[in-house]
This record gives sequence, C-alpha cells and structure tokens, in this order.
Amino acid sequence: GCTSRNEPGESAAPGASGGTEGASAEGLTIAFVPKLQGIPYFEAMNTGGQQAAEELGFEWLYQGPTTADAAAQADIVRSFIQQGVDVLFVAPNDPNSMAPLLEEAQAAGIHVATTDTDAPDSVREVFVNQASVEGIGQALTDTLLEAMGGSGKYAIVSCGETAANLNAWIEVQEEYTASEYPDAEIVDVVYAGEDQAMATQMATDLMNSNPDLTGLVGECTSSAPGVAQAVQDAGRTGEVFTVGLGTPQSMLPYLESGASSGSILWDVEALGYLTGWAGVQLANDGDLGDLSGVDNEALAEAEYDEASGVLLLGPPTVFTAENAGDYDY
Amino acid sequence: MTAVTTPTTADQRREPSRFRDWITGGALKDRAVLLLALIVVLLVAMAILDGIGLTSGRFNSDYLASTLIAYVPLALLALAELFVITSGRGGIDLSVGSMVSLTGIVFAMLYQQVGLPLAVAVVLAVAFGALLGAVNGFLTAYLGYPALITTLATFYAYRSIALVVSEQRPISGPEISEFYSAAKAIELPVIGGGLPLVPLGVFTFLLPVAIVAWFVLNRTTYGRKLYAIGTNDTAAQWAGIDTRRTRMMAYVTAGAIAGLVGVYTVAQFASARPDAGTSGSGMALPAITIAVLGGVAITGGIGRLSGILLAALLIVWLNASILLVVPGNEGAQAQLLALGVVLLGASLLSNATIRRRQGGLAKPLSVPGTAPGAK
Amino acid sequence: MTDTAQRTDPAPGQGPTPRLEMRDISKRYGGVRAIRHADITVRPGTVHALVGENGAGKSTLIKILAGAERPDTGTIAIDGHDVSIASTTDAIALGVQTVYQEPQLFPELTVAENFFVGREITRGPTIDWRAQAPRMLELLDTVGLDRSLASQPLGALSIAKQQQVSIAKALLEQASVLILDEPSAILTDAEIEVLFGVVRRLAADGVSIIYISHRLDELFRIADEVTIMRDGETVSSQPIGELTVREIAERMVGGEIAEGVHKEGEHGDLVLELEHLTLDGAFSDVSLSVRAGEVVGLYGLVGSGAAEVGEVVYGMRAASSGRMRAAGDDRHPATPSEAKRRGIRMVPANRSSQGSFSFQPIAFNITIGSLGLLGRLGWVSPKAERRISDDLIRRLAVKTPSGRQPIGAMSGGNAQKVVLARQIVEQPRLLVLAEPTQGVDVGAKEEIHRIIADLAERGTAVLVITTDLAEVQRIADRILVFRSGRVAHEFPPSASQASLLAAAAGAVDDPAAAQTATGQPVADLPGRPTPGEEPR
Amino acid sequence: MSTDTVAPAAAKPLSLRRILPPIVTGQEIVLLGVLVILWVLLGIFTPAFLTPASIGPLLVQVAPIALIGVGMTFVIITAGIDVSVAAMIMVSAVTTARMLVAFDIPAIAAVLVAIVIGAALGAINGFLIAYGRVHPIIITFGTANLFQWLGLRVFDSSTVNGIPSTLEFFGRGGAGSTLGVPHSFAIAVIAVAAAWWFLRYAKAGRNLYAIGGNQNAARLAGIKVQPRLVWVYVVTGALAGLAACMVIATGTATLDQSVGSGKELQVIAAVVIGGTSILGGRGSVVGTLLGAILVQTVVSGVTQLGWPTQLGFLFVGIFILVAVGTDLIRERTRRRA
Ligand SMILES: Nc1ncnc2c1ncn2[C@@H]1O[C@H](COP(=O)(O)OP(=O)(O)OP(=O)(O)O)[C@@H](O)[C@H]1O
Ligand SMILES: Nc1ncnc2c1ncn2[C@@H]1O[C@H](COP(=O)(O)OP(=O)(O)OP(=O)(O)O)[C@@H](O)[C@H]1O
Ligand SMILES: [Mg+2]
Ligand SMILES: [Mg+2]
Repeated sequence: GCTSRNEPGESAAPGASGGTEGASAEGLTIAFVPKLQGIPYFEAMNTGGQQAAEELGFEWLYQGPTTADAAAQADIVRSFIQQGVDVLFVAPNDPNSMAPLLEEAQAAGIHVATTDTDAPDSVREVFVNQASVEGIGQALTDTLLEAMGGSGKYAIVSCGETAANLNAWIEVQEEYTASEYPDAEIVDVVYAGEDQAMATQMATDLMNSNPDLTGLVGECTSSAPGVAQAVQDAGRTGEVFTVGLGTPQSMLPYLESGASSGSILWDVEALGYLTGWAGVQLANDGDLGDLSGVDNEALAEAEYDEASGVLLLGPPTVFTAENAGDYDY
Repeated sequence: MTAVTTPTTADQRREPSRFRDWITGGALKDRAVLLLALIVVLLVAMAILDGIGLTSGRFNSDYLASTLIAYVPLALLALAELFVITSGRGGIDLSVGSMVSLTGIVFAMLYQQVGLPLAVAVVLAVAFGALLGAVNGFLTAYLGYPALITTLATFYAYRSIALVVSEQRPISGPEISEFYSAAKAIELPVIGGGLPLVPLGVFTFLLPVAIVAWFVLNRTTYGRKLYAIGTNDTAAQWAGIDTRRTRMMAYVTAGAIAGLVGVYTVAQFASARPDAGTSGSGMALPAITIAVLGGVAITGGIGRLSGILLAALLIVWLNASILLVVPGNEGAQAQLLALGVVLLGASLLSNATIRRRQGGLAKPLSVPGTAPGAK
Repeated sequence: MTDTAQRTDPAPGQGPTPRLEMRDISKRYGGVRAIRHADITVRPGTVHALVGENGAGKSTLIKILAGAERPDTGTIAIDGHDVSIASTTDAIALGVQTVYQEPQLFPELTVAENFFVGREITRGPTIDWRAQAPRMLELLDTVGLDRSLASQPLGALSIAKQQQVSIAKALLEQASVLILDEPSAILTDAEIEVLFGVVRRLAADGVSIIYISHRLDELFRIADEVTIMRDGETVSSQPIGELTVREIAERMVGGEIAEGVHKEGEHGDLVLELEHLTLDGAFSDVSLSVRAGEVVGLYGLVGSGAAEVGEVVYGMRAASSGRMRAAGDDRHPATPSEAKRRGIRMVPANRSSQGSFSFQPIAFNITIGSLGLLGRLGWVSPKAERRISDDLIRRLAVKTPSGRQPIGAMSGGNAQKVVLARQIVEQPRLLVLAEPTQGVDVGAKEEIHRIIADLAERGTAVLVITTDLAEVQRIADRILVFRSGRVAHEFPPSASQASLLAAAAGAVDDPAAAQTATGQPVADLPGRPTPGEEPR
Repeated sequence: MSTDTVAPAAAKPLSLRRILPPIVTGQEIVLLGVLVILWVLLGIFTPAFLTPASIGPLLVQVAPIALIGVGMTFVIITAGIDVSVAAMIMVSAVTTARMLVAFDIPAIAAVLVAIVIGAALGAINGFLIAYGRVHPIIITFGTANLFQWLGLRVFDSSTVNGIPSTLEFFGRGGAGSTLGVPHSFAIAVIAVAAAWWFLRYAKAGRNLYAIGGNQNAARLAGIKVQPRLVWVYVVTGALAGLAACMVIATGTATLDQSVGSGKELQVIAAVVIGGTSILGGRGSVVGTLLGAILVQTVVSGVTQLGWPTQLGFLFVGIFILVAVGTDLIRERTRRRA
C-alpha cells in the first residue's frame, strides 16, 4: 500500500531509537511548539528547556511559527507528530483548535502536554503553568496601585484582541480592582496587537483623553515597554505610573528611569526548565509531584496538582530596577 | 518597369529540436505543467533525502495526506481570487480573510448559540459570505471603485465587525468541537485500507467546490462572460454582456467561497475565531500569491483551476517538507524564503519564455497558456 | 537640401544617395513570419507609399525602422551609411520620426504635455514651458487644431484629433525620414487635405516620407513612389504614376479583383424606424427607416453624430427624446443584450478596443455574442462552439490555421472579419455596422462588402455608418448624408461623389462648393466618444 | 462629454498654469475639509484632542506613513504597487538597531545605513519589475517574503534590546521636536514638498505620469522607462529605510520582529485616500500626506473618544470609501460636463 499506517511500529513507536526504561532521559526527544518564535519570552523558555536537556540528557526540539497564527502552529505540530517525538509540548495560540491535534498525537503514541497556555478540554497529560491567573492579575493590580497610592484611574493596553490568557488576566484585574480598591477605576481597555509603536500611540491617546489618568498597564511583552515609553515621551514620569508583563531586559531602562513601577513576570527560563523536566517524567511515567531530584532553586516553589493536572511554577515575580539586570532575556 | 522582386530564399533557420521547443514553448508556458514538474521534483528530492536519512521524520504519503488539512482553505481562497482577478479591471480581493473571520463567527453563532441544524447554519453562513462579497461587488462593479480600494476598505471594516460582534472571544462549544470531524482525516471507503488517511475536508469542501468551479469556468456561459469582461471590458459591453452583473457575481462567488472557508476553519480549529482569517499576515495575501503562482493573470482574463490546485499543493507540500528538513526556528523562516523564490522564479521564468516566443505581443505580461500559436 | 526637381526623377536607385535603404529585412513573431526579405529604398524629398493587404507586414517593417522592434536579419542605411537602430531613441537620434498606426499618447496628460513627453526642453531640472510653448502652438496651427486644445487633457479629445496631435508631435523635431502609418484612416476629408498640405511642404523641404494607407486613390494625390508588400515580401517598387489603382490592388492580392456587390431588389417590412430621435450633444431630430433586405448608408464626416445613432439603436446609449421602433417593438433597447434579444446586432467602429478579446481564441471571439446557442440553461458545449466558429471561419474566409488561435495575433482585416462574424452567428434582423472596413485592405474589404450584401439578400436590414465615401456608394441602396447631428439629405447610390461630399460638408445644392469645402476645417460637433471611455 | 468644440483660432497666450493640472486638486480640498471637520468635532468632544500633547505624537505617528507614502505615490503613478515596504522597514530597522547596539554608531551613520539598506532592497524590486516585466504586485509579493526571511535571519530569534537613544531626534520625546513641531513630521513634510515640486515641474517627475498613463507610448517617445522604474522603487526603498529610523526612535528600547507589519496596507490606504489613481497616470503627494493624517486621526480619535478600538478600522474602511467615492463622483461629473 501507499501508506505505512497499517504497519505497526513505524511512526507509531515513540522513542523507538532509545526505548530505555526507568528514570533515564537518554535518547528521549522532547519537542516544544511556542505560539510565536523570535520573541524574548519563548526564546527564554527555549533556553531553559535546553539547559534541562543538557543536565538531564534528553534531546530538546524547539520550533515556532513566524506569526502567532493557529494554522501555522498546527503545521509544525503535525511535523513533530511525523517525526515521532516522545513528548510534545504546545503553547497553543488557540486552545480549541489544538485539542483535536493533540488527540492525533496521542493516538500516534506521543505524550502530549501544554505549557504557558492551557488547552483545558484536550487530552493533554499535564499543563505546565507559570502562575495562576489570579496570581498574575492580582500582582499586576497590587503593584500598580501601590505606585498610584491605592486610588485613581487607570487603563489597560492589551495586545491581540483574542488572546485567551490576556483576556482572563484582564477579567481578574477588573474584579480584583473593584473588590479591593474601591477608589480605583479602570477607564478603558484597548488593543494594540503585537505592535509596540501602536501600543505607545494608544497609551498617549489614553493619557490625552483622560487627563486625570494616573496608571497604565501593558498587558503583554510588547505593550509593557510601549506604555512606559509613552509616559517617558510625554515627560510624565512620576505622574503616570505603569506596570506590565514585560521581559526584564526590555523593561530595564524604564524600571531604571521610573517610567515603569514594576514588571510582573516569572522566571521564564525556569518555566522552560520545568517543561523539559516534566517531559522526562511523562515519558518515564514518573511522578510529576516529586521535584526533589531537581537541582534548580528557581523551581523551589513548583507544585503539582494531581486533580487538575497542572504543574505550577509558583507565584509571579515582580521585576524592579534592582533585580531585572540579573536576567539576560 | 523596375519591379524589384526579392528572391525568396529558403528559410535558413535551423529547426529547433522538438524537445527543446516543447520545453521552452509549450511546457513552461503552461503553468500547470511547470507546477506539476516542480511538485515531482520536490517529491523525488524529499524521497532521496528521506532515503539517506537527512529528514527528521519519515517523508511518506501519510504525512503528505495529513498536511492536506491546510490545503483546503488555501486552495479555496485562491480559487476565490481566481474569480475576482479574472474579472479584470484590477480585480482583486483583499477582504477574503476578513470575510472568513466574520462568516466563521456568524456560523458559530447560528450553529452553537442559536442552535440551528448544521446544514441550515452552513447554508446561511455561505449566503452571508455571498452578501459580504456582494458589497464588494456592488461597490466595484456598479459604483466603479477600484477593487483594491473597495476590498482594502472592507478588509478593515469586516475585520472590525468580526471582533466587535464576538466581543473578541473565540466561540466554541460541544457542537463545534464535534464539528471537527468534518475536517479531520478519514479512511477512504472501499479503497481506503491501503491508502493514507485523507482529511475529510478535501472531499466535503474542496472537491465539490472545485468540480462546480471547473464547470462554471469552462462549461457555462457565465464562465465565458467572466473571461470576456476580464479580457476586454469595453468589447464585452459591445458584445451585449452585462459586464456589471458579471463582475458583481465574481465578487459574490468569492464571498460565498470565503464563507465556506469560514465554516471550514471553524471545523479545522474546532472554534470560531474572530481573527481566523486575519491573524498573522492574514489569509488574503497567501491566497493572492497562490492564485498568481497558479498562473492567474493579474491583468484579468486568464486563469485556470488546475493552476490553482497545483500551486496550492506545491506550497503546502513544500512547507511541510521544509519542516522535516530544516529544524528549529529556521524551518519556519525558510518557508518564507521558499515561497518568495518559487513565486518569483515561476513568474519570471514563464514570462521570459513567453516573451521569447511571441516577440512583442504586449498584453498580458505574465500569463501562461496564451502564446499565439506557432505550429 | 535636395531640391524638388529630383522628385520627378523616375528611376529609383539612380541619382543621389538614397535617404533610406532597408535591405533583406526579416522578422518572425514566434511562428508567424511577419516579414521575409523585404527591401525598400526611399529617396530624399519624396513621398513613398507603402501598401499591402492587412497583415502584409507594413507596420512591422516601419516599426523596425522606428526602433520599436528589432529585425532578425537585414541592414538599414541612412544617407548611405549603415546604421544600427536598437531602440526608439536611436531612431529619433537618426532623424526618424514616426506616427504609429495606433496613436501612442497619454490620456491623462494635457495635449501640450503630450507634445513634449520624452523630449522636454529643460532649464536646470525643470521643464521650460515658456520655451516649449511657441513651437507647439505653431504646430497645432499647422495641422489645423485649435490652440485652446493645448490645455485639454488628451483623453477628452476625439480619436481623430488625437491622431492629429500625434502627427503634429512628429513634426516637432526636424526629421529626415517621417513615417506615417495609416494617418488618414480616421481623419475626415478636410483633415486629410490639411495633412496632405503638411506632407507636401515637408517633402519640398527635403524630408523623406513613408506613407502607409489603404485608401489607394488618395495615394495618387500625394505619393511619388509606391512599394507594394504581399505576405511579408516587397513585391514591387516604382513611381506611382506607372500604375493604376486597379493594378496596385491586383499586385497586393496577387490576382484579379471582382467588381461590384450592389444589387437592386425588393425590400421587405420596416425593421427600423426612427422618428425625431435626439441625443443631446450628438444628434437631433433624426428620422430614418430601414426595411428588411435593405442596406441604408449613413455617411458623415467624423464627428457628424452618425456614429452615435448606431450606439442608440444598439442600446449602448439612451436617447434624450424621440421615438424608435425596432424589430417590431416600440421601446428603445436599454442595453445591448436587450437589443440582441430583439435581433439587433452591431459591429463597433474600433475593433481593437471595442471588438477584440485579444488573447482569447478566435472561436471564443466569434461565439461570445451568442452564448445562448452553445447549449441550454447557461451550458456551453465545446462541440457546438467548434461547429459554429469553424462554419463562420470558412464562410468569411478568415485566414487562420484553427479557431484556437488568439485574435490578438491576427492582422487588422482578419480581426475585423472575426468581429463581424460574432454579429452574424445568427442572422440578425437588423445589423448596424460602424466603419466596417476601416483600415482593412482591398481584398478583405471586397469580401466584407460581399458578406453584407449577402446578409441583406437573405432579409437582414443593414445600417452602415461610415466615413468612407466609396464604400457607402458601393454597398448602400439609399444614402443618408449626416451633417451636424442631422440627416442633411438623402441620395440614391448613383449620386455623384461630389454631391455627397457637398451635402456632408454643408453645401447641399452646389457641387462646386464641395471642392472648396474640403479645403477648410469642418465644424465638428462634440459628442464623439473617445475610445476606451465607457458609454453612459 | 468631450469638450473639444471648435473655438475661434485666435492666438491666446498660453499660461503655464493651463498646461499643468491645477495646483490643488479637488481631492485635496475635500480631504482638507474632512480633516478640519474631524478635528473640530474631536476638539469639541474630547477636550484634549487639540492640544500639543496630543497633536504632536499623532504627527510623529503619521510621519513614517507619509514618508513612505511619497515613494508609494511615485510607484502608483507609474501604475505599479509595492507591497514589500513593511518587510523593507523590518530589514532596515533591525540591521540599523543591531549596529546601534553593537557599535554605538552616530545618528548620521545610522540614518545612512538604514537608507542604503532600504535603497538596496528597493533596487532589487526595481530591477525585477523593470527588466523581468512581471506585474509589480507579483514581484513585490515575492520579494516581501524574501525580505521578511532576511529580516528574521538578522533578528536571529531574539529581540534587539537596549537600543541607545541615538535616534531620539526623530522620536516622540522632547528631543524629537523643535518649537512643538516634531522633527520626523517636518522631514515628511519636506519630502512631500520636494516630491510635489519634482512631480510637477521636473522632467523626470512629469515622465512618471507618462509612464503610468501609457508605458508603451512612453517607451516609443524615447523615455528610458526601465531606469526610471528602477529609480522609483529605489526611492521607495530608501524612504522606507529612513522611515525605519523613525520607527526605531518612536518605539521602545527594544525592537521585535513584528516591526513594520501591516504598514504596507496603511501606506497604500493613505495613498489611495489621497486621490492617487491605482490605475496609474494620476496622483498627488499632498493628498497622500493628508490621507495619512486622516487615517491616524480616525484611529487616535476612536481611542480618545473611548470607543472600542476595534471599531477604529471600521471607520478607516468607511473613510477610504467616502474619500475615493467623492473622487469618483467628481470625475464622473467632470466627464458629463
Ligand atoms: N506582436 C506580434 N506578435 C505576433 N504576430 C504579429 C505581431 N505583430 C504583427 N504580427 C503579425 O505579423 C504580420 C504582419 O503584421 P503587420 O501589423 O505588420 O501588418 P500590416 O501590413 O501593418 O497590416 P494592417 O494593414 O492590417 O495594419 C501579421 O500576420 C500579424 O499577425
Ligand atoms: N530629482 C531627482 N532626484 C533623484 N534622482 C534623479 C532626479 N532626477 C533624475 N534623477 C536620476 O537621474 C537620472 C537622469 O535623469 P534625467 O532626467 O537627467 O535623464 P536624462 O539623462 O535627461 O534622460 P532622457 O534621455 O530620458 O531625457 C534618472 O534616470 C534618475 O535616476
Ligand atoms: Mg499595420
Ligand atoms: Mg494597417
């Protein structure tokens, strides 16, 4: 026949080359498909994953689409299925669309899991979560309102209109602000896409149309420096405070100048490391809750929730002018 | 008195070899043959690479078949572009991606939220796509807007509307998740046992549309009228063709096909995304690129279904092959390189061969299949 | 410079060095051998006519001289020196100025700008309009165009005026060889007289002129020598006085030409009746009728409004007022497709822009006007298509190896036959023909006239709208002379050319006035559509 | 209908004004009117709109679009189009940014680098279009992919961090403007003025209209069409390079690979709103500048009014149709008259 799918043991045999049992990671291939390549966030996860690969001795594959596009991402996932990797991690652009594909991967004998963004209604075995939705939303709100003095008007500059995780964080921010900071108010949520210049312009427009605005949130890694830049350009550092989810290197100049009061993120490299480690555990049917063997202090607070299948990195980190320089991404 | 008659000496030109003549004249001129040759070259090259172990995964028919899931929307939208570009007068549709997003949302609302039966929801979504296309068509054909401008405007407008009506959240739910079965790979009945699993969308979406489109383009008076208005609009008026209605129908057709792709993407992604057709670089530019690669003349009047189907297949398989050969981020980047090289190479090559054969026949510039016949 | 005495020197090849010698020129387009081993010698200060059937290779030959095409073989010598002409720029530098068959102009630019495109007089980087203007205005006067046109966008001018602009433009720089490729095809007689005056003056100044035309009679009034081409070869070259029109025509086609197509006969019912029909800005109060089997000629100078009558009858434009009764129906057809349903067909005047689907096959071009015949319910049967087109290709003697050839590669006359074929796929009740043989050679003209007579004999009512006097006399049963948007007079075909011309030029009862009238500019009415412009 | 009625053949003096098209086109007046109305309305409904703090950044945002719009207007006048400008911005910006970070080159050198890279990429477009004789939209679709690949290779899967403020002269901040006029916008205006003069009075400029009106006739008239076309695309590339400097300066200290994306459609939108005919042969750079300002006004206005930002582009779409529609109507009445 024209197909090899009826010949067992061909593509449907993960780890055919290694096949070693036990705790060893030798010969394992673990693949990770990010939402988008080339942005510091996912490249840092890649760095962490590679570090884990070196230390634990598996092969780490990383390939992402050039645009944050669900269809392009699916093509890459399909090629990894074809390559017969042992474990496949995905940070899905669109959780719903990834679910059937993960099912296909599992049927081909591959361990499937998500990281960074979950695909809740899928067959994924574990979700490696950087921080809880509540944790991020609350940290953003607390950090900003601390700078704003606990009251005032602020606005959010988000990115892709449809990004599920950003929208979830915004929801938490809205609820948490209403409940915890009655004197504070979110006046607007705008969407700038992945375009820094657009984020900057929108932040400028927001400051102009709301003269009493004292806070801005940059909801993703491209708008976080964008809003800080807008405040700096307008010469209103110290009057308008910003926080955002920015990578340390891109935020460092603004943290130092005071245009940004803090960047809420987590140790992204550690997240990559944790992903790699979880992959090894999955392949060996190991215990995801047993992090005792892990020699990485950034993972100290990681914990596994068996019921939901979520492996949590820990609470988010607040980067400030003092500690942002310690990270090289 | 002096009748200066020149002696007619025999033609001294050497007859070019038949094969060379066929290659430079007939074969490369015909875009379908060129594309087919490229596909064969690609498959052979990949088989060799696979044989000597340079690919990271097996390059086999299962893989090629599984990538067809991405082939369906690409080929369909390129077909939509074929209709509008062939209608001439600068016909082009930049809004197909936005129409995909918007009809996908409408379909999901009707199917998931209103709870209409699947068939009804599909028909309504396609009709809605046709309506969106009719807006383009009316502005372009009846009010005289240049198509690039009409569809640039509706690209922005439809995209906005899709985001606003969906409150920028994807629509999903149990019915829609199940609807994935319309796109997923299946075993062909009867003969399927020995063949790879082919995505169902190829049969439920692409094949019927392609067959209908082939007949419309080649065997109906509408097809004749479409090619006529694309070749020479004024002459078409003089020939008694209702050029406006014919042109309008091209945009309506493109809208309806985009509507169908909207439904398909809902199945493919198992959710309706308000940015399904516009995220990243969007679906319109790739569709136009495929159409052009498939030999559709941007000046109108020329374009064949076979070119579209083969061009889309070439690109889908080329992209899939690259992912197996080039690891890491470079792989996804190399897809851009490959698309650029193939597009430029094919248009420059076939244009050069046409020019060599037909000397100066000015119009059209980059069109295969039309060199005035020697022979 | 050469004096005019030499123009009477009868023997080519003698006397001083020829101004131009083209030897052994060949050119192929793919498989089409447009020219094979053509030779032409033009002496200084002479007008050299170049004639030949459609597709004989005249335009190709002069395009090679003008640098617009490269020859495959052959040499060109100017004033005895071999030259290489690789581009239009080279040709212009050698003093070769060209007026192409299709005016090569810029519709969005003004007439003034059109003059100087490519050879602007500059002061620093900017164009020096003050330096350019006087010469341009002088040239507008020379060709008989109004000076106020200088500031008009060219696209707003009639096609005839555009042609005059392109002639004037060629005079801008001192030429040693001036090529005129069918300059007279779309000009009125008065405009042609002006053109002839210009040509004579230039020749007297020593300029050599190559003059291509299908109006053989006019050549005797202007040309000194004639070169005849047939099938890409130059078959003879001699002083024109040695030949008659008939002899030239016979050499062009390589055989004898039959005479006369006009037949007397009974005419049937009224098919077309116009009563007080008016189209604002074009014609007014036009009443005429055409019976089945009758050929009515509508003769008028360019811009007389006759052309628009056809467009209204065919539904391309809506009349402003008046009554029209066509094919038994009182309504004006609103669109050509409605006209078609009622059996009205029209062959437009401009075959390339209004008639041809250039890169579509001949069969497509023939059947596109009668798609209903190709199958039922919007279906197209390739077999029916082939049957219909092959039949017409045969009946009209279209020269082509097969119906699959694109029409764009055909010569003018053959393309015209294809456009005509489209309208007679089904025998029409009323056939309107606008300039049916413009730019068509004598052989093809003959055939087209015979086809028209044949259709009339089988009961079609024919309305021929033409600016060609000889044509209307040959084929019409009745001739309506159109002037200033009105029917000025009706004549039998036996009327003298002089009286027809006089009526068209505005001096109805005085044939002597016709002569003087032709020498003067004739008032044009606005309203002739420019090519490419959409009707309505 | 045509207006070539016979007038008495009196020798009237012919003024320069009558030979060239009117100094200000109807489209420009309409656009100016629409802009004034919009600004007044926005001034009324959002008190802060008509303040320097709002107008300044808006004009800075307009500058790169208007600047590339100048080149794109040239291109479209010649009946071409360039959909690769976004990719050219990307390549130019990332290379320049990398050099700023690595070598701390001075501003003038950075600007030169950016322009030279843009011009080189434009030359690739120009040569392929002029000598390959394939429709420009096809060529630039192809090169857009190539340039994007090139840009991504230069990015090498990371962002450029810590870009020094060398180019702040073009920026949004205090150093980016003099007497309240942003430098980048001033540069765009100067480019527009120069291009206006060039298109109207210079031989090479007028010839672009001829090429766009009828390329074959232009060739027969002895215009060196192909070198001119190459030059037009080189200019567009060079301007995209200069615009890349503005993009770096108005962005943050970090540059990521989304830089430039979507700009090609924005530029084309500005050009067509400005009244340049997509069919070639007709167009104005002043219209392009006004078109660019209009688009940004609509987008910023929607944000400032507090309307959902997703609606902004709906209005952009409507404005494109309205602006081009008025042009169509005027054209039609002109023909009827
Ligand atoms: N660009 C072209 N491509 C292919 N064939 C061509 C081309 N131009 C001309 N030909 C062919 O070359 C031959 C000579 O054409 P040419 O235009 O020189 O004829 P002509 O004598 O000027 O005819 P007419 O009187 O109709 O203008 C014709 O058979 C024509 O079909
Ligand atoms: N304003 C300008 N800015 C930049 N480059 C220009 C400008 N004007 C002209 N050039 C460049 O200089 C070249 C020469 O232009 P110029 O108008 O002098 O041509 P030319 O030598 O007179 O050509 P032609 O023979 O066509 O008249 C052009 O091809 C163009 O590349
Ligand atoms: Mg000719
Ligand atoms: Mg001719």
